[in-house]
Order: sequence, then structure tokens, then C-alpha cells
Amino acid sequence: MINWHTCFFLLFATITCAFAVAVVVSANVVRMAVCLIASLAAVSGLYFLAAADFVAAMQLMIYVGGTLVLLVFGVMLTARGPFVSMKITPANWLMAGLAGGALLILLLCAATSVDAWKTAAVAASAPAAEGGHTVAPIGMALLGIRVDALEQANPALRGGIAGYLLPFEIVSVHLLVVLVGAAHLARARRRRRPAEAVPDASRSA
Amino acid sequence: MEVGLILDKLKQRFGERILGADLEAADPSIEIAPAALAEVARILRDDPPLRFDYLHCITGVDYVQPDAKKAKSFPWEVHFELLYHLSSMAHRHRLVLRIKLPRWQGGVEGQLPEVPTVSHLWRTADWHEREVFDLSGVRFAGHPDLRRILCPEDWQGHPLRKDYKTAEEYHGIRTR
Amino acid sequence: MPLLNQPVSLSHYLLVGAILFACGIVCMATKRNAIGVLMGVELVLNGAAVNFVAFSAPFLRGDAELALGLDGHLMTLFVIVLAAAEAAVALAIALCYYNTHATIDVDQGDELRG
Amino acid sequence: MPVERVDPELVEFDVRTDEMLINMGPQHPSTHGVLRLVLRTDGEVVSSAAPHIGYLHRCAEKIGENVSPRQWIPYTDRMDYLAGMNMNLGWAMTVEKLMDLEVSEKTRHLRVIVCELNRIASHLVAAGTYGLDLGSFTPFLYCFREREKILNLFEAVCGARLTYSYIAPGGLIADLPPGWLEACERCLGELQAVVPELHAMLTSNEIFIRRTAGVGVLSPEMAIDYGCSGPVLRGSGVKWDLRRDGQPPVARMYEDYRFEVIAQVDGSYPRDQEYPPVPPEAVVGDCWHRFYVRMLEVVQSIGLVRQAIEHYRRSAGPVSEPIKITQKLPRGEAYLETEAPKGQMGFLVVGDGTAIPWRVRARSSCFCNLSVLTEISRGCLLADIPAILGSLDIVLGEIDR
Amino acid sequence: MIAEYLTTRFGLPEWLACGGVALVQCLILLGIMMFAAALFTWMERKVAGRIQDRLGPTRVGGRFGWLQSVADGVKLLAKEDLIPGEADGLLFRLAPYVSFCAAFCVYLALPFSNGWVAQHLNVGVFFIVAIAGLEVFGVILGGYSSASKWSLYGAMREAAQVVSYEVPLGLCVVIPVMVAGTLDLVAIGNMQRGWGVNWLVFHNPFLFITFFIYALCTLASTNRAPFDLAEAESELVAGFLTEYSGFRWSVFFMAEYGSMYAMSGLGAILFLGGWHGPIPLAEMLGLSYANHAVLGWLGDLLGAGNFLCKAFLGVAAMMWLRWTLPRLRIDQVMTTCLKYCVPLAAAMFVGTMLWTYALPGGLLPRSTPLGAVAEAPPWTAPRAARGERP
Repeated sequence: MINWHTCFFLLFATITCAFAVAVVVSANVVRMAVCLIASLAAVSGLYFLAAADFVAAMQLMIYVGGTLVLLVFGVMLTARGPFVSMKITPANWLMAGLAGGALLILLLCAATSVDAWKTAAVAASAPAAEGGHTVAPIGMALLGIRVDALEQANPALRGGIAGYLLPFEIVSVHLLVVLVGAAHLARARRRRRPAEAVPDASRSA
Repeated sequence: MEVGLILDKLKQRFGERILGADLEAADPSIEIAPAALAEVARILRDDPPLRFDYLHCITGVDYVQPDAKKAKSFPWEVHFELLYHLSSMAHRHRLVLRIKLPRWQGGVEGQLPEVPTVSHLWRTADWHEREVFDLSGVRFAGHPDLRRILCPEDWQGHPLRKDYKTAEEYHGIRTR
Repeated sequence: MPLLNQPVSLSHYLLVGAILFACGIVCMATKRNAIGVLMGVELVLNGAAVNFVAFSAPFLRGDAELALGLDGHLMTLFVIVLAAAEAAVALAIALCYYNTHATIDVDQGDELRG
Repeated sequence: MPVERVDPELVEFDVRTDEMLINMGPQHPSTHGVLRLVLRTDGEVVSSAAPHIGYLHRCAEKIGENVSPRQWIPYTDRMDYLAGMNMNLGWAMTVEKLMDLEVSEKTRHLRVIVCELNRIASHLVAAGTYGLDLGSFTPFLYCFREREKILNLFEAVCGARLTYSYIAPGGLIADLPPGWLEACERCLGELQAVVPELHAMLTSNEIFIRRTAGVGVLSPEMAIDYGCSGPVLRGSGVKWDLRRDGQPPVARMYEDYRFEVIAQVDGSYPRDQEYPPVPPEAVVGDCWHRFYVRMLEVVQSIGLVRQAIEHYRRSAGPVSEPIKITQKLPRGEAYLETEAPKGQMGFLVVGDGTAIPWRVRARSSCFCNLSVLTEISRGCLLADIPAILGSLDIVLGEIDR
Repeated sequence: MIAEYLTTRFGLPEWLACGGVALVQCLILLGIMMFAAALFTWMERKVAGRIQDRLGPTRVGGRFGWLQSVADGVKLLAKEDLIPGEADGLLFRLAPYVSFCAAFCVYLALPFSNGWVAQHLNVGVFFIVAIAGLEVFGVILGGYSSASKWSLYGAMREAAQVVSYEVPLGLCVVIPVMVAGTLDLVAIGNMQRGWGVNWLVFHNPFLFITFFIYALCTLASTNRAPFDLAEAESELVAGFLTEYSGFRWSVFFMAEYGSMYAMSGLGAILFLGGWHGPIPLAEMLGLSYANHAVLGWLGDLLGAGNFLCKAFLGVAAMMWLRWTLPRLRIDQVMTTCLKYCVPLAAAMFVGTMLWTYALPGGLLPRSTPLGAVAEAPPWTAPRAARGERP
């Protein structure tokens, strides 16, 4: 049955996969970056379809809007002359293709191995169109309160469900450390050119 | 300070190398030997009573009459002259330094006459000397970057020389 | 291709995740440009994140009670955030490498000298 | 007051990028003509800026050797085409000096009127385009609106709005048309009201101050060393104005006028009128001061024109007639600098006894002012280059001649 | 809603009904955006003209130069379409559309009135901020692919600027969200109904300051003067636009105006009461769904007018600033962001947090946030809340 969920899923899935392949195939690093942007933006569309609206917005905001801009920035800083597109030997391609292909087949087999995974429980369009309303529960979960699992029937699952306060804190500290580290790493060695080492009168004025 | 006094002072110090002076003209001038330029200029700039701290202009004047018919009535002897207009903001006096050069070094056509640079004394001389080199064709020995400044780098000849002939074309562009 | 005739289910999402993952692996293996390698890593991470999100949606699968629910979303969020951190550090390393070696080719970075 | 200066050494610890050579110009919106700057940049930091000039070279000096002094007047118009009157004046007075000519009192005052008006017009263009260089479009039009009124006055005097050829050696080509003085006074009144507006939009605007204060600092020693003159020199705190300190012909022209030479001496500007305060960030010799000096000179010039109108009204007799085209020049040479809006404009004329000068030389103030650019822009940011260049207020017609 | 109606009334298949509605909505939004761009082009000229003591366009299309934008459009279409020889042709062609699409997608989640939104997202705020941030890619691509150093400079500046300003912008957006307790723009808008004092900007002093920080960050993230460093015509010739001409240039231009309007609209919803005027006219006149569907619709229409006016005024303020202020320098732009905006926004965040903790309802009695959601017109509420089974 064709419905809008299917339709959009196919659209986003095609964009995602096609541009992911384009990232691999493209030799020009700038085009790779563009393809990656398109691919990851489409992934956020998939998240919307899977009723993960908050995650989707975050994917757009942090991943596409932040990380990838950073990446493109890096590309622009380093992409000049010979580094824009670098040749790859066929042997390299072959090896990588074999490894990737094998992995892909394995994953595909795994993905289609469970029957329950192949049957959607309900007409998928309905919850997706509603959006997930996951913002508040996610916020509470990050504070250590699982409002979504209060009526969890399965005691095993209920027992395994815990708040995410500690990981949240760890991640935030981690981020801070990472940012400081990155800022430190990116410092270039200070260069002195004789022409500029001479203080000119205008600066001392 | 009066130009006469400046002249006396310079004569005391440089003697022979001060070749003459014209104190009556509207702009009194002192003529010096080309080789002495750098030293004289340094004294003019640094000597406290003189303190010529401001170089207004460097001018090259070509005295030659290329037209043979008019050459008879030409009022000057054939030579090349450099004029340095100096003044002192501190003492409010001014002076023209005059340097007479042969039109060509050693009389060989195409060999530019040479004088020492003063660009290390007055930074403004840097561009002015480049301009004189470019348009009048004088080589300033010791100039850090003596390139053409107004004409293109590959221009032929020095346009403000009186015997300058415009080339027929420049990079395929007709110039007449 | 029976999957194409069915309504979208978990397997479909897993397929997309698998393709992303495989593309990422191949990208990491083949690119000589350090930033290209970084892009491969991003693809791999996204492949994983797609799986997480898919597993957490109860309406995509027959056994809805087994869905990950919010945990999947939260894991994805952590993946996104950590990917940002990873990209920042990796990019800093790449720039540092570029500054010291004047190249971005990872194949030439085979010495242990800064 | 320590000023935050962009020091190349401090900035360079940032992510290093490759050095890049950029051509700024000859077609660039803020090079004020066909100037080419070759910038060596490291990211946003400019490590050196080398001006390349000559794109507007029209062999004015060579032409001067082939025409008579009267005929060369239009060529002087085209040097600093924003201040044609002052260019005319410089050349006319140089020839007068060579020929030992005196002009009548009325001529003298009329010359002051038009030259000071033209100084105002030129400074208005400088202020307006400076706003443009800093990304503010509106002051530009305000300035041009006022300049337009002055150009209207000039048009009434000599029929031209840009290339006047009004002042000629020996005198002026015409006296004022009837009613002109009243129109001029009206114009001055309107102008006086606009100056505070410009101060509000630029001089005391916070962003403007941030963009200009402490940028492109030119020390007084360096300014003299480089032969800078005009507002660039005075902006560095050197109280030097040829209208007061010039050679006798120039100083005599302004001898019974009261005006202040605008320069910050001992930490303060002349206080004859209400001026906006100097911001604490500004350093003497920076772009802000150069701009400020121009704005204050506009006010001074308004006063000068008012005085000149009074003098003109009181002086009797006709204005002096200019020399004939065939007038023979005496043998000899004369060099004279006048205070043009952009700085000291010098002319040298060598006469050989015929009507055609043997040699003509124009010493351009902008030429010297521009040469200092490399020095004061070292280590600045890319965005400071237009700010510095604009504060030098160059006109390529005068630099390239 | 309309799709449901079409399905039930005319028996259209669901996909067709939904598709048709979506298409119509897109076209309407595109029309709004294009019209806004055209209007603002004209308005910018008029505003600039008036500020600069001149008339602006007066001739094209009658007295006020109404048709100036059309004339501009025709001119731009007729212009020669240049692509530099060294440029990366594909990316060069693609870049303007990336910018335009990002600007357009913002409108998908922007409510124009109570429930008048193409796609009602309950993460609407984040979605808009995220999508608006994507516009930078078009600029970066355009700058990079032009193969001109000036363009590259523009692109680099844009990248640095937008990424930096995303942080304070995000913080500023989060503050009203925190007060409202929801990311749903419709709910946030509905919270502020009543008299003008109910607007979030007047909720507490911190939010009042936040509004101005938001306005500043909006200027920076939409590349408007005094933050138009990516274009910076006096420094970078035209920045990333240097090599663009004709139609592609105008697409960038439309994207700029589109996102200006969208960001003003977002500000209007987050701070200035959205579609609620300073005086609750709709309530006074009884224009609500409780009385009659048509009356309710009229009330919404009034709201839409309110909203458009507010966003319009925001754009007018942007123009006013553009024609008044000089441009900042890149280091000052970054300093403004990192030294002032970010700490200030963070402080406002903490301040608002403490304020809402101490005075949960604000100074004035108001409905609680969650109550406001429930009070929204029935069809804007989630289906589950209406007691329907999916």
C-alpha cells in the first residue's frame, strides 16, 4: 500500500543512500562535503518519519548546521591545489570495495533476518504524521526521570530503564574538554618573519 | 636661516663639492656635486640649525634641444638637472638643491646618469626617485626598489626626456 | 524484492543504515584526504544512529513492546553530540597535521613526529 | 590609553592558512579610482599592502611642456578633479611667482572664496566616501547633496561643475554673477546645519569609532618623513598649514583672515567652536583623527568663506585679467606649494623666454600621502585597508597625473 | 484537516488529498516568500531613499514605483549569466538554490496565525533555527566554487560568523521556550494572548534584554548590515556574490529577504505575542471558534494580519539599521558574539530560570503554558488529545 510515509521514506532513503554513495565515489573533497550534507540532511528526514522529531531537529541543528559547517570550513582551509582531489589506486578501491561489500551483505542479511522487523505494526503514517512528542520525555530522561516508562509492562525492561543524568553530565564535561583540546590542537606554531619582527613606529605609538 | 648662511655652512664643510649657488632667484638654490648628494643631504637633515626635515619634491629637468633648428637659440648648455626642494618645519626655511648631471653617463646614449639615493634620509624620496627614474631617466644608486612607478614596467624610454620618441605601438596598441 | 511492496518497516530503516555504514567504511578505507576519512566516520556514525532511531519506533515493527523507545532516541542524541566533539578534535588534528606537514594526505603521515 | 592593535604576531597563533596574494583593484569599489593594491594576506591579516599606481597616468607634465600656462589650466583641473579650483590656484600662483605678477585685492578674496568652497566640497566627498568605505551608505548621499549646492555655485561662476579652469595665472576668467554672494551665504547656512548631522552619523558613531580609532596610526615623525601633508599630516598632530606657514605668496593670500589650523596639539584641538569630543580610544595619527581634522576644516572653511565674502564686498575695482595665451615667460624657475584640500600641491615651472614653459612639474600631495600606506597598514586586518585608504583621501588623478 | 475533509467529502484517495494540500500549501508559502522578497526589494529602495533624503523609485508602475521589483526582476533575468571559467560549475549553479531552499523550508514550520502553519511541528522552534542555519551552506558553496579570492573570503567570513552566532541565537531562542515550556510555536504564540503585557518580551526583564540580543543575532545570522561581512562591498567587492549575476544572484537575494522575514517572524512569535495584537481585539469582538467557525476564522485572519505586521516591522527595523550604521570589522563581529552575546544570553538564561522559579506565572496572572496548549483550537491539538485512536 502506498501512503505518504512510504513515499517520503523512499524519497529520503534514496537521497540518503545516493549521496552516501556519491561521497564515496566523488574524488573532489568539496563535492564530497556537499554530498555528505545532502545525505545527512535526508537522514534527519528519516528521523522525522520515525517519529523522532527532537532527534531529527538536533540532527539538523548540530550535525548539519554545526558539525558539517565545521567540516566544510576545514575543507576550505586545506583544499587547495593537489589536495582537492587525490587519486586512489584501483587496488585500494578493490580492497575497500570487497570489505565494504562483504560488510554490506552481512548487514543486509541481519536486517532482514527477523520477521517481526519486516512487518509494521500499524499503518505507519499515522504516528509519523503526528510527530513523536518526544521533547518533554527526552528532557525529563536527561534529568533522570523516565516519564515514558512508568507504565512499562515488562518488568525486565522497566528494571533496565534508568535515567540519563550521569551520561548527560559526562557528555557535557566531555564536550568541554574536547573543545578546549581542539582549540589547543589547532594552534599553529608561531612563525616569525624578519620583516614583521621589527616593531614599526605605528604600533608603538 | 638665510640661504646665504646655509651656503657658508655647507662650504665650510664640503668645500669644493659645493659647486655654486643662486641666491637671487625666487627659490634660492645651492648646486652641489652629484657624488656629494647623500652626505650633504644628511647634514641638511640632521644638523640642528638646518633640520631640513621635509623633502617636497624631486624634479628632473632635461636641458637639451632636440630640434636642430632651434638648438642655436637654446639658452642653456646641454645637461640634465635634478632639483630637490627641501624645507624645514622646525625652522621654517627652505632650500633648493641643484645637481647637474650629464644627460647620459659617460656620454653614451642609453646609459642613465647616476646619483646617490636619498631615500634612506627622507622616505618620501623613495617614490619620488622612482618617478624621476621612470619619467626622466636617472638612476639612483642604492635605491631599494628602483622600478617604474607610473609607466608600465615594460615601457621603453623615459618620456620626460626632451629627445624621447614615442614608440609606434605598445603590445599591439597603436600609440599615435 | 518483497521489501518494496510492503509498508515501511524496521527492516527498511536498517537497510538504509547498513548502506550508510558500508559507504562510510569504504570511504574511510579509500580516501587519502584526512577530511575525507573524517567524512567516512560521519557516515558510519549516522548509519548506527539510523538503526537506533529505527529500533526505538514501536510502530515500525511487529513486536512493538520490544521497541527501544526513548533509549534509542537518547543514544542517537549522544551519538550526534559525540560526533560533533569527534569532528572538532579530528578537524583540529587534521589542521595541525596540515600545518606541520603542509599536506592533508594521511598516507604520508607515517612518522611519529609532530 | 593603550589601544587594542591587531598585531600580526598575536593573530598568527590562530588556525594557520596559506598566505595569499590578492589584487585589490584596479577595479575595486573602495580604492577610490584605479589604484591597485597588492595585498599579502594571511587569513584576514594583511602582512603587507603595496600600492601600484599609474593606471591614470596622462602625461600631464609632458603636455605642460607643449602648451602655454593658460592652456595648461584645464589639465590641472583634471589632477585633483574634486578640487579643481585649488589645482588652478596652485598653478596660477606658481606662474605668477615666476612672472612676479600681483593680483588685485578683489581677485585675492574671490580666490579665497572659491578655493575654500572647493575645499569644503572636497572634504565632503572625502567624508562621504569614507562612510562608504566603512559600509555606511547614507552619509555619502548627505555629503553629495551638500556638495551639489557648492557645485551649483561654481556652475554659476564659471559654467563648469567639475573642471572649472576658473583661476588663471594673473587673475580670474570672470567676476561673480549678480546675486551670487547671497546664494553662497544661503548655501553656507545650510551647510553649517549639516555638519552636526555628519558628526552624529560618523564622527561620534560607536561603530565608526571602533573601526577607525587606533587603526592606521601614523606618527608625526613618519608623516613628515614620508612628506605627508594636509589633513593627513595635521591628523598626526603636526600644526602645519600652508595657508599660515606657506611661502609668501600663499601666506599673503590669507593674511587678514582669522582661522584655526586644525591639529591636535598638546592633547587638544582648537576650541573656537563646539566640536564633538575626541573618543578615548582614538590615538593621534589614526584614521579617526584624520577624518576629524577634515570635518573640523569644513567648519573653518565655512568661516573663511564668510570672511572672504565680507572682504570681497569691501574691495573695489575689477578682478584682475588673466595673462594672454601668448604671454612670454621669463627665464628662470619657480616652485610653489599651496594648501589644497588633500595636502600641499606643488607646481614647478621652468621658463625659457618663450610662451611655452620648458619644464612643468606637479608635486602631488596624494602621491606622498599614499606612499605611507604600506607602512601604516602593516599587520592590519583586511577590512582596515579601505578604512586606512579612505582616511588618506587620495585622488588617483592627482597621484598619476 | 482540509485533506481529511477532501477524503471524506469527495472520496479522494488519501495520498492524493494530502499531496494536493501539501502542494497548495507549498505554493502559497512560495508565493508569500516571493511576494515578501519583491515587496522588500521595493521597500528597501524606498526606505533607503527616504533615509537618504531622496525619493527612491518613483516612476515604474505609477506614483510610488510599485513595479520597481518587477522591473528589477526583468532586468536580472535579462542579464548575462556568467560562470567564471575556473569555477566549479555544478556547485556554482547549485549554491543559490541551497540558500533559497533553506530560506523556504523555514516557512514550512512557521505559523502565520493560530494553527495556520504548513506543517505543525512540536519541535518547530528548533526546526526553524536549524533550517535557517543551513542557509550558510549556499553562501559557502557559492563563495568557494566561484574560484575568486574575494568570494572565498566572503565564504570564510560567513562560515565563521554564522556558526558563531548560532550559539547565542540558540540560547536566545531557548529562553522564551523555557518560559513557555514547549518548542511548539503555535503553543508559544497562543500563550501570549490577551493584552500586550502578556507578550513574552514583557514577561520579565531578562526576556526583555534577550529580545534585543535575539534581534542582534538575527541581523548577524541573516547577513544584514552592520553584519554583512560576507558581502562587504567596500572590502570584498561583493564577497560571495562577486561572481554571481542575473538570475542566480537574485535567488540569493530572495533567500536573504526570505530569511529576514522568517527570522523576524520567529522573533515576533517568540517575543512579541505572535498573532496576538497589543489589544485583544479578536476576543473583544468575539471572534473565536467558540462562537462560530467563520468568526474563529476571521479571528485567525486578524491574527495573521497582526503577525505579518510584526514581522514586517522587524524587517523595516533591519532596513533602518542597514542604512544608518557602518559595518563592523570581522574581529569585532566575533568579539560581539563571543564576548558579549554569548555570556549575556547565558546570563539571561539563568536570570529567566530563576525568575520563573520564583514567579512561575510571571508578574501578571496568565494561563499556564500547558493550559495554553490545551486551549488551542481543537484541530491544532494532537489527535491523541482529541481522544481519537490513530
